[in-house]
Amino acid sequence: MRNPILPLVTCLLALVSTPARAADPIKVGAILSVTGPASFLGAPESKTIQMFAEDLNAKGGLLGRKVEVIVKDSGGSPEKALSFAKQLIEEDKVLAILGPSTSGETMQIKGLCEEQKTLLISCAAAEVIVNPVAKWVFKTPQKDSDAVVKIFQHMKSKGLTKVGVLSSNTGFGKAGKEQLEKLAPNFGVQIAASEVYDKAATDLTAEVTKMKGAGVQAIVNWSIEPAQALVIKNARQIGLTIPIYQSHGFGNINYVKAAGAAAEGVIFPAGRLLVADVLSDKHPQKQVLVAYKKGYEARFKEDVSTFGGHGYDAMLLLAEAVKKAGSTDKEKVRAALEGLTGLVGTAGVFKMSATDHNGLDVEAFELLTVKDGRFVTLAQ
Amino acid sequence: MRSVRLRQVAVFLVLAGALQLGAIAVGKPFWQTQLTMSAYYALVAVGLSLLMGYAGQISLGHAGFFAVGGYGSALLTTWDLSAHKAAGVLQALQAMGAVVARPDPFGGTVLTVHPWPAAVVAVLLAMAAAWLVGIPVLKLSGHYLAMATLGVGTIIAAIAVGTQALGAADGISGVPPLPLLLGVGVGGATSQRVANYWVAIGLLAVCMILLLNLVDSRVGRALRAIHGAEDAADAMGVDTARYKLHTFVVSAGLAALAGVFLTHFNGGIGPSEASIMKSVKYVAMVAVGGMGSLWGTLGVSLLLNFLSLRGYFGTLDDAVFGAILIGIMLFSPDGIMSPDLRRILVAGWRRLRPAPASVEKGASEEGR
Amino acid sequence: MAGELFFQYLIAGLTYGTIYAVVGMGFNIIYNATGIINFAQGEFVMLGGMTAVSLHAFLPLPLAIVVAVLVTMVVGALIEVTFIRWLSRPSVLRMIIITIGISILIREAALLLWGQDVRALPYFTGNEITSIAVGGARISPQVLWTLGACAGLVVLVTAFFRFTMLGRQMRACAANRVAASLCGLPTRNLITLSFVLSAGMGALAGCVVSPITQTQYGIGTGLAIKGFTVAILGGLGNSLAAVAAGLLLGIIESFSVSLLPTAFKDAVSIAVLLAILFARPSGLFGARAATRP
Amino acid sequence: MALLEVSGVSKRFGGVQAVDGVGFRVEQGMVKAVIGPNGAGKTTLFNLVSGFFAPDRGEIRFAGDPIQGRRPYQVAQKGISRTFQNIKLFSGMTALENVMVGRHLRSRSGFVSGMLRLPWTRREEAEVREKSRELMAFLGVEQLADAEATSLAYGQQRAVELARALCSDPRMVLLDEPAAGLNMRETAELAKLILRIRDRGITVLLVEHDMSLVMGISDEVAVLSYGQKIADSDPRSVQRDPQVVKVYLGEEEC
Repeated sequence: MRNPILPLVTCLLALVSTPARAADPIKVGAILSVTGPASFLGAPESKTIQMFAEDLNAKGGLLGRKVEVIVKDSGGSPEKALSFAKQLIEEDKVLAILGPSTSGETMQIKGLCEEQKTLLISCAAAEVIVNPVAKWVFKTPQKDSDAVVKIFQHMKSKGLTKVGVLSSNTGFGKAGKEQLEKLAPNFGVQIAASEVYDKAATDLTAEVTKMKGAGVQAIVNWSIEPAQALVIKNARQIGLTIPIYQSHGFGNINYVKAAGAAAEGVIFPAGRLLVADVLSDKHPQKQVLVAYKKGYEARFKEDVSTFGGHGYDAMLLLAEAVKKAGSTDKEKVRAALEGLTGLVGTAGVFKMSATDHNGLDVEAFELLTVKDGRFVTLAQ
Repeated sequence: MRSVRLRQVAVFLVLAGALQLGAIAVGKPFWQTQLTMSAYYALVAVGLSLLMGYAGQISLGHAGFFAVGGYGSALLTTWDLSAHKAAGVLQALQAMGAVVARPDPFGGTVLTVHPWPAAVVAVLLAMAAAWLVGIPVLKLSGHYLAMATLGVGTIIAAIAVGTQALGAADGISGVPPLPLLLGVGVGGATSQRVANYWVAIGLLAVCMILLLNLVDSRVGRALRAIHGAEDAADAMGVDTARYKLHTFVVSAGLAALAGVFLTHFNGGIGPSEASIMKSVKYVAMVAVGGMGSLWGTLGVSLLLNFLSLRGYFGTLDDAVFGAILIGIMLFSPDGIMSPDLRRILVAGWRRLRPAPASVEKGASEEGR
Repeated sequence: MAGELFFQYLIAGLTYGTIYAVVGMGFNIIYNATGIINFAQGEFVMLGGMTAVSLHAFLPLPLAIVVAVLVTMVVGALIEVTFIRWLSRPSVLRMIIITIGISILIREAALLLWGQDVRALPYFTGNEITSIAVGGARISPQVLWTLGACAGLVVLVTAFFRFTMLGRQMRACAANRVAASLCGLPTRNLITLSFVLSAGMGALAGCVVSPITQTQYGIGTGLAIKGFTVAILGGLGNSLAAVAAGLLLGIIESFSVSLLPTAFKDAVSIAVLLAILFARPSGLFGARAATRP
Repeated sequence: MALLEVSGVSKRFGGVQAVDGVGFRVEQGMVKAVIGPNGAGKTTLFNLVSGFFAPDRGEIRFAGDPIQGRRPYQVAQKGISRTFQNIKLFSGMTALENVMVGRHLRSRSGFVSGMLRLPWTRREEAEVREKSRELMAFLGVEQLADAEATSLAYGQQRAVELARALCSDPRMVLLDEPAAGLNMRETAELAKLILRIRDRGITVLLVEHDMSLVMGISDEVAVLSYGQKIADSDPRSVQRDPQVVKVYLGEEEC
């Protein structure tokens, strides 16, 4: 048996020799999937949060103290998210954790944040994050149920009753599918076919063919991943001309570019960020949206997306809560956050309460469509 | 030979203790959490090292068996059976204590399977799956075996992501702790961080003793014979198919055991635990640790998992892993435990300190 | 199932199938020359697509594709020279691990270079919604480009190996490297050439399928797994068999969607193909190099 | 009743009829040799008996029960062990460990008892180790016990492989060209060794080219040519058999 101890020692010694961290600014943790399968969510969120923090510090920070954001890249894996959450809470003693980007990761660390009494402001959309309400857990993206209501209202007005549902096999897709199946009867809508497709699919012709076979009058494609553009292209390519509804996960101009001409006429509910410059001046969100859009696009040379907006709202909610509480005591900041109303964010006007840790309602949504490759508000 | 093995395990335990005290001394007691998680992942790698290093069979689907163990115990300990409380069999199980009522995080009471029977069922389920799959799979060799195990891993991953009862993409959360003795439970409670660290290190040490004994026993010799010259082993009366199958089942069992404990420690499990990339990482750690070396694999997987879970490499985590993979495989094909790498380390170390004018002793070991 | 729907599923299956087939062929070319299973094969497809999209910003489409293929070929050669050339008698497992490491490094480099956004080449003819009727089913012309390109590649590769001098030399090197070098064949360069050829093929496939599948830095891994599946199930080393196995895999996947929930598409197709593998361990059409160690 | 009965055994590989209707008997305690020019089908016959190939036709009985078509490990369980033409020692293991694997059939500790190292397992291990050392001593190579098996000299590896074959206390041992590569002195020693093996009550079936070895120690000699048996009797009469001389024309140095 060769003597194994020498390399084992070298491995374990390497662990001990890492630097300690300084600790006077307000520390805020952020767990985002900057790389990996959900990088299109985490990357814009991370850039936005860091931009927000730098602007905040330039204006004197919070309560006179600098804000230090510690961003951890979970790569979309729940076990890393959990490990980072424990580090941020126990070691870095962060005031709050922003993110994670995906619902799956949020569900994994939700229990820990409750137990450790640490604020969690998630950028993931699934309704189950805040329903049933957990004391310390909030989320910035709009409610899936509101998006579904917006879509079904429009369908009802167009007399569409037989619908096909396609959703991606992610937390976002699963949450949307559940809400669609739950609320369909309320609007007299019958879901004739429902399929879950792989988030990394390379072609979905077979799936849309199944929809065509079911003779549906419209398709709802609930996904936040790039693969959703395939559904739109493939549907048009096999000759389906029925209306296609997307979810608020379509809020990234790259998806319109990916779907190209097929995206014309697609209808989807979204925050007003994507049509900021077209909004009327007296709209409450106009000023915030335009400022964020200009700042982001100037700084990062890439189009703004609603996903980045979720990061913006998370920082905004935290900053306002700390200002209102006038202290960095966790319990006070939490109570302040829960009491925030009339706060204008990119996803809508937040009205938090003890029973609603999302604070957005149907009004946060606007039905948008795509015309000549650009987002425009749908003329009702 | 037996004393050598016990001495090694004792040294490992002392090292683990030193690491823990070192962490606390440096003001980082929290490292124990990541070390605990890494210890459970190391258990999977060590089990795989038995299969790959000794029986010479590759498996690209071991994350699948980890997931069967994890999901099995997670499902059984969170599935609320109170709906069919009246069923006779349920009452019997409840009487035996196999099914218990416990408070759920939102104030209600839930009737679920007790974590221990759930753990036993989950591990047995994984071993049964390995048995069923192993019989046809192990007739194949080389690339075909890699493909078949990759296929099995893909199927398990697709089921984990696709099944509504397993929480689809969100996985299962809210898994209760696995109760051990004197109130200690395998779970995320920060108060029990030290206890959990020693539970993980203890489990790893016990499995190492068992595996080291096995490797040095009749069965171990038969496995190494199969790896050395399979048809000669056959002629010596070794039923090679049965031994390969049993090793496959044992290593799958160890992976499932790790899945059960880590799922309780994390309080949940997600479909990413069953992904192919995870299986690939386990295989890589075995190769980097040295194909036939259980200790090498243990050391490497502890270190790599710890660094990845601590997020030291930030967004470059995968890139660093890829670089380490290539580096070790190019320069030291037998992994870090190979004699030539040790010769380089020893030579380097000797050059550092002012060596007495002793003549350089010719290294007697031959590379394998 | 109505005739028209059947045909639609069939065409969808063929589209998936050709993508898998081309990646599978890439596996075989390198395997034939070196006995190595190159897990970085999927990355060549990704590199081809991504480079072509970047070049298309200032080059006309056909030129962008050609240059992208050449660039990927150079990358293939560089990889072989830096990582693989100087290894003496590498074991199967060691090679699999090294190629896995290479695929991870290429993927991370692509992330740093191009970011995480999704990009795609424009459709070669028409745009996203143009579709033509073929036997009752409506498909995008891009599917025909893909089928045509893949068929062309198959013919080119088979002809290259059978009729050209270089092709025969590579086959000799694959059959017995020592004997080939004894006959004065430059075996080292032939192996590099196999990487170059395989990289070029992957890149061309990447460009042709980019409008259909969209290209992102991470698509390589998924394609590599499908390509590996196809190469093994066709019979390792047998390129024509890989094409047949690829089409079969695509069709099984497509029709499994029509019967079962899509979520289990991969599970069903792998289960069916594992059943075949257990029945015929040397692959559907028998591995050409059954004696390959 | 003969210990080994081979009757009407045939085996074809594609176009080549390697073994064609061969039959012979080996009595308990006998040294039987099978000789013939290269390609006569000797090794194929050997592999048929030891279970590596299944015969197309014909029957092989060992101590009365049929063993044709059985897996090699099942044939070994019946009490037949063998050596290989090109030595097949286990790489990565010491010589002693190689021989101990030979003892596999005579020991029974499994996965669980191996892991737990139960008392009886430890006793069995000691017994296996002792028996293996004793056999290595019998072959005069006990000082090589802890050396890496595959890095030993050629002759030493042959001895270790033979020790391994004997370690399962077989009733019959199949020796596949044991004298290959040995010089005159080593062959003479090998002859004495084979006789000592027979004196331990082990029947020996030998495939060999070296006439001096075969004729000296064999009780019976069977001669194969192009897969067919052309002679099968005591060494003296086989040497004078006109057919055998024709097959070996000019090679025989009396």
